Amino acid sequence: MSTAVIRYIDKPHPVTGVTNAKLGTWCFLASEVMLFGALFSAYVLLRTGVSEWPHGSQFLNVPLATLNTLILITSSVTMVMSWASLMLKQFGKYRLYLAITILLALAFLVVKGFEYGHKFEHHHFPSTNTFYAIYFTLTGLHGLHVIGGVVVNAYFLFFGKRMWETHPEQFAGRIECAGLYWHFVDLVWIFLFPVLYLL
Amino acid sequence: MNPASKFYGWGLPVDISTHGPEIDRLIHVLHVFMFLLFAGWFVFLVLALVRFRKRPGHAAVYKEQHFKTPTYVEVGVALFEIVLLFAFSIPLFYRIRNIPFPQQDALQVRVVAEQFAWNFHYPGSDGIFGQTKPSLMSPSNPVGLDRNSPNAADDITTINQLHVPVNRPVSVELASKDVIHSFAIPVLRVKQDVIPGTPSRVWFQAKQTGNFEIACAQLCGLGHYRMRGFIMIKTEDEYNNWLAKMTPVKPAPPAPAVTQGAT
Amino acid sequence: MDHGSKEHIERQVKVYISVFAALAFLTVVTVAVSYLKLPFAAGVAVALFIALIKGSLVAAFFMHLLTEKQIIFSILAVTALFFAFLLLLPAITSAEVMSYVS
Amino acid sequence: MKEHSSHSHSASLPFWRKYIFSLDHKVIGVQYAVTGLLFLLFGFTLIMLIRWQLAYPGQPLPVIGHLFSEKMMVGGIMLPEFYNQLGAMHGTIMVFLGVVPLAVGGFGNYLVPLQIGAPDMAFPKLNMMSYWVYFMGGLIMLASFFLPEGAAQSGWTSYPPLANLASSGQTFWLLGMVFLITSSLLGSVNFIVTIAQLRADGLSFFRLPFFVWAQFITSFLLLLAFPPLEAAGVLQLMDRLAGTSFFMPSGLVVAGEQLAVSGGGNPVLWQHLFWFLAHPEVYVLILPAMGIVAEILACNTRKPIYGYRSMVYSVVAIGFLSFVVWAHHMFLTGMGTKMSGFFQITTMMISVPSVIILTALALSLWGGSIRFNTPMLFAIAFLPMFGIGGLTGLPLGLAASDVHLHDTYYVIGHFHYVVAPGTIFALFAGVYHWFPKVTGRKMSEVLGKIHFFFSLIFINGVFMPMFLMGLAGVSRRLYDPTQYAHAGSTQPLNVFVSICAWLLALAQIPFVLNFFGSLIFGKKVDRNPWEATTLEWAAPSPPPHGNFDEVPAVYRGPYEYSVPGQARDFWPQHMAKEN
Repeated sequence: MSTAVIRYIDKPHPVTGVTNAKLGTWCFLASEVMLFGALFSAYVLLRTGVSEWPHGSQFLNVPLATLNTLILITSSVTMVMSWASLMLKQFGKYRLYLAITILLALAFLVVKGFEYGHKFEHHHFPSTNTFYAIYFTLTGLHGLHVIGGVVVNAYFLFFGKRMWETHPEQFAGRIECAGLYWHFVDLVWIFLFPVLYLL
Repeated sequence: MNPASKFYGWGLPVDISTHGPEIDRLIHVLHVFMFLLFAGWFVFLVLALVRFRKRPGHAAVYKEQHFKTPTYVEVGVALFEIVLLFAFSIPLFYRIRNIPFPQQDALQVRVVAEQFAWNFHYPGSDGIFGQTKPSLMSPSNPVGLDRNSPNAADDITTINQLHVPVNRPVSVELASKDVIHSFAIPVLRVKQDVIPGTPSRVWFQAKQTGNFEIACAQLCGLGHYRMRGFIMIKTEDEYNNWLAKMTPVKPAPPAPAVTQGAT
Repeated sequence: MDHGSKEHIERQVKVYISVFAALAFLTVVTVAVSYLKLPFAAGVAVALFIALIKGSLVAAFFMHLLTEKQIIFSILAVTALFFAFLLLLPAITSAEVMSYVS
Repeated sequence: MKEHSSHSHSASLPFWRKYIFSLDHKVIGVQYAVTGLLFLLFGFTLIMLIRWQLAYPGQPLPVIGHLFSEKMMVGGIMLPEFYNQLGAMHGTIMVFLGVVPLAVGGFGNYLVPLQIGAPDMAFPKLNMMSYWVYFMGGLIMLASFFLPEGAAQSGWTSYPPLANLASSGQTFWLLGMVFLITSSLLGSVNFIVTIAQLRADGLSFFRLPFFVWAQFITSFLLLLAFPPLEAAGVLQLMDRLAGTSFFMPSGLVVAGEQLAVSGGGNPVLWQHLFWFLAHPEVYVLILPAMGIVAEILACNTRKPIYGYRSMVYSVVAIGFLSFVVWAHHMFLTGMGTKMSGFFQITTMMISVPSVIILTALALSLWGGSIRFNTPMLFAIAFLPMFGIGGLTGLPLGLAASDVHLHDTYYVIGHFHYVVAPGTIFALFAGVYHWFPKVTGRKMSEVLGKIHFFFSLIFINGVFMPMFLMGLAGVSRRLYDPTQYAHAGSTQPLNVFVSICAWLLALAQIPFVLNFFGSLIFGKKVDRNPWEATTLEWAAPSPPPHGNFDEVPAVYRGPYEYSVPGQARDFWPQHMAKEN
């Protein structure tokens, strides 16, 4: 049954030059752009629709968010380093970088948790006003994406070895795709940070 | 109370507004166009089906045939659409949206829609609306009029009954208390969504007296189907009499509800 | 296909480190600028401009967009176009408000 | 982790892996199609109940009326709550659980890999997941009927603030939608990658069957238009569950009480986000149908379809333009004249490629040798029916005439002509056409023709009078139209429509009998009963795992019928030499 093989799982397509997984990941990211784009657009619409809008830094903790930005940027670097290590056939280093990425992601979530906790202590909830509503929705949705990234990366960290041994090329492709997703999560934050905290 | 049903039938209801004939003309032109296009096209379809049915001695033609006529028809349709757009619809919609006369010549009325009634608020003889506040809204004061505010003393409110003079422009400001409604008067070719938080405006001028229906055109809840109001188009004298009768002498109890505005 | 070669990757790693430094620097800059209390429009412009640079760096280097294939660009171009359509939405609504006010 | 190895020992897979949690695109396609058909039937049944209330408002529903709970019907008389639930769920189920899963999930899944000569979709596991996520979404929607206050009742459009204030059925609706959207997104990624990467050797983009093109563009629409609705769904969920005010302006007074929300939101925001999806969604409904019709017309006229390239360009143009027409659903929200002008222009622009496709399909008949079998009859009927649907869009797309027709029965007539005798007829055509491929048996022509002629008559009886009612200004979604004088005057039409609707329901019985009967008694056929050219007919009927006996390669365009000098009147894409 040679016909049953799905092509271009590990090798790129000769014309498009990409593997199935990579094309699929980019399509998925395109839809994510539209998801966050719609929310961003909703934010602009709500904000321009009222005369008064609080300055983010009055209500939100800018130093903590700056820290979180740095954490996420660092995790993006470790993610890409983890992929680069795979390309250099250094599986140990790959694991180390991936583990650091996951830890940084968790650190991001912990910091975010502190921020949320602080808000709740002061009785600031999504229902307080439109500013908090959009803040909690956007950061919450972004947080869910971070959690999703942690799950995916943890899966590759703990269950990746066998596939690396049998299908190294396909595995490196998957890490690249996981990386694309992770960088996208970072990219979203890069925009959320100034929009919510600094403007 | 029931408006004479001779105004309504299968198809466009009678039109009694000044801007309505233009809308009707557009609708008629469109339907004639649609009918002609469809009929021509349908004849072609039937012809093709009969002529090219499978039968002994007949075979399909592989070679792609180049037809000129469909291209002309398509270009014609596109041109006609351009005409419709720029000669009819866009300018007409512009006239409908923008009041084509000085604001002060028109009768000003506010409509405050709620589940499931139309409340009408007239500025009274001074022509200026008193203040309204959501906090004052109650069954006896459906628009939340603050009778103590300046200019409010002579304001008139009614429920489900809109009284307007004939042959005079009416400018209606629309607001909603709760959900989205749509203010529709079929005989006046008036329809405008009433969106809470976003006031909107619509105008009309009636050419004929009589009692007609106001409908809600946007699903607004369980009572959507009975959110019926009435527009009473009167002669100028009748209208002035009504106005005089309704105007509170002193800070008066709110206007009596003529129809039951079930909430 | 030299993208997979050892030398290429090792060179890339150096690039990643520089990009990281740039990102960290720009983060500090954007926070610093926010303390300057610029006029609102200028503040928005500067903050979004910096974010755009940072985003481009991430996309170009970490996501390898610099050396990506045509098909990916096509998909992203379509997405960018529709994203622009999405931004029509607030534009329309503010136009509505205008038309009512006037 | 090796998707491709699962096929080689598919024969040894247990039943539940082979037929329930299957990775095979054909099984998943059939699962989608059957679920979609069942939902279509269910959504259709809902409207049959509504038709009683509309024809005979306030009268008890005979025979089955008392079977409903007290919260739905009292003494057989429908309550407005239940009426609104039926209306909202009819729309939702028909669009999101019926037509799209059948057209894209069912036909797309089954046919796209076969037509491009691939063994399966690019991501079989994702494919299975998207079906089960859809299934979950469907279950949530169905479950909402059993909530104490019933299902969603704010229309399929779910406009806030009404939807924000509605009972818990609305929350289920939103959750269900999040599942359905996720499923569609997964599916569309899969389609795009499959079509971009897995085409057989020699199958260039301009040799693709038009159906594949339609699915390709449809996938992009799903991929990029659905996320804004997902965002809107999340925002409405936040409004309902976390007490935010995204769609709630300040100062709301509901039933005499000031609403305890922060306010500051905008109800029109929902409409923008909703229609940003929902207009492209219209094309998601219609493009696969056009694809099916193109396939069947070419096959049964025994000649190439006319203007294949211009059709492809048109379908691409539709894809782009469909993203900039959404606000023509919102002309009466108080939109400025400049903006409405813009959207009227784009709306007229998008009619051009639609007209081109329809014209090309009609011209394809010219010079053919037309076989009038059941799939062909449905496909031919699609043309004038969709034509009426398209033409009646004109008065709605022009803001000035829309002033009178907006939110009336005219709108209902218009989009039902597009979707019911349009898309659903095309889907019926597809079922009759590809049934032999899926089962190895043909459906009965006699029952098929009975099904067709009665459906065609009664469906026009249902929707044609709605234009008159719309012109009369009758609003949509009225529980009791006789409450209004202007709606009451059209009441005889309502009775007529209802009778036609019930007869239409009866006309579906031959289809159901035919469908199940043919599974057992249908005439056995071999792989190419219609003598068609595209690749799916090169595979055995039904195709095994992996689809083809040998990897197909493609040598020519999709519709090489009646080529001069050929012995037979069809020249399949995969045949290297003359046949």
